[in-house]
Amino acid sequence: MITLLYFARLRESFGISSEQAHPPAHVVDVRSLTEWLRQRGGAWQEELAQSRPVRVAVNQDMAGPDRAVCDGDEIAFFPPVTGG
Amino acid sequence: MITLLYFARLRESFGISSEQAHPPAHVVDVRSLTEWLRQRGGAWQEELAQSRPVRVAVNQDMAGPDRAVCDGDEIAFFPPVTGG
Amino acid sequence: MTVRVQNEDFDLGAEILKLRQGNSGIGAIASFVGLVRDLNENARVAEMTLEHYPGMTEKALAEILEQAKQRWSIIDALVIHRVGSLKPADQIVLVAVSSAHRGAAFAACEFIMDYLKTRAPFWKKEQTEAGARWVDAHESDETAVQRWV
Amino acid sequence: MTVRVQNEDFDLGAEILKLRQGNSGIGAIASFVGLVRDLNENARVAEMTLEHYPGMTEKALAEILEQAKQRWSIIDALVIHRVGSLKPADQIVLVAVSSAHRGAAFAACEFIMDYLKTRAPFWKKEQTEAGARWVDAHESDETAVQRWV
Repeated sequence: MITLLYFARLRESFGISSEQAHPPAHVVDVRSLTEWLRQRGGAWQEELAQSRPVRVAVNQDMAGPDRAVCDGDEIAFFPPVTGG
Repeated sequence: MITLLYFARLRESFGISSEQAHPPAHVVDVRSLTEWLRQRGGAWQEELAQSRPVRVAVNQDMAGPDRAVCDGDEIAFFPPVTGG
Repeated sequence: MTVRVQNEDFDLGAEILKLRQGNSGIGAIASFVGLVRDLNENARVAEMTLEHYPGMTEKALAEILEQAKQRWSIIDALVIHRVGSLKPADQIVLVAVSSAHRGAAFAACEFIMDYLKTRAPFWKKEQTEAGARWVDAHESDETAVQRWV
Repeated sequence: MTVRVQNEDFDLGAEILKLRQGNSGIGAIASFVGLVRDLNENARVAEMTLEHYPGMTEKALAEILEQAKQRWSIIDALVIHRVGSLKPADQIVLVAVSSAHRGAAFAACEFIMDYLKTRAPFWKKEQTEAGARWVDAHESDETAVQRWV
């Protein structure tokens, strides 16, 4: 089981801020996790489209597509940051 | 007649902070004024030696050796500044 | 080194005084305050909401301060960033750096702001006459951070 | 644009508040405070006296602010510089710049400090254990100002 968090526009588009998910065994990294979520269709397909500049953090560290995803991880999806 | 002002180390070395001076006719610019003052000897010769980094302002603007000196001018001599 | 993420406003004078206190080796304090502008991308902004990622935000900011400390000879550094609902002219962020000499304080303060803008998980949503909109990230902020790499 | 040369201390928070007031187009305020260090060139400093050239100092500072305004898109700028007798940890100088975006505020603030350090007629005299001494100008300050030329 992994924890998924969504922030800002993604949180609004998906209508949820967090969920507990049980991805299938072929989900081993950020790339395959994103692809799996995209297959939900609708807002997921749209917001996680490869053309969209979505950022991912694994256990509160910024992560690239090759970053491994393990059981128990906290994985956040969000748009490029705009603080300051 | 011109007004001469001295600041910081120069003020202390000369023992005066200002004076009204009547330089001879050959004093026409900052260079010749400095040379004329240097001829007073003692602290004047020492502090205004060419090796010393003395700064000059004419009428409150920084001035180079070629800057003209005219009757009525306010001319200040001081070390490189150290504020801030 | 202090990081705070809070709803409440902050008092610049009091924060800088705390940063100065008890260290008379400090010769320089550079600080930056970011404020809500009433106009952004040609739209009047009535209100702004700042969202963040609790936990990761504090961690990211602490790492940015740590990097600044490794790169420059600084004495202390502080970041306060507000979240929640803000109005035009409200303070958003304070970054302050103390050091012996001014060069390090200026550089570290600007470095921290550039990294904060592109690496700390905050998101702004504006209320304008045309409705609510999420603020887009600026290409210029990514350009600014690249000069430190 | 404000220039003040004064014996009295200044209140950073109050000054920045004044700079911000009445303009919600301000998105950024960069500021710098210079303080008396208790140690300078390996000698303990007990007291410092700041001398200036009345009239020329204010003129030189106003010109530096004017140059900053011409070079960057800034909204307002402020310099307060103290003179007279100061002790370690006392505030010496405040430079603050307001602008819409942070890049201009940071650059103008650092520019003003670099020019002030090398162009504004102030002189520091320190009281140390070894007696009184006039502070020598630093080569590094001249180097710093050259990058803006």
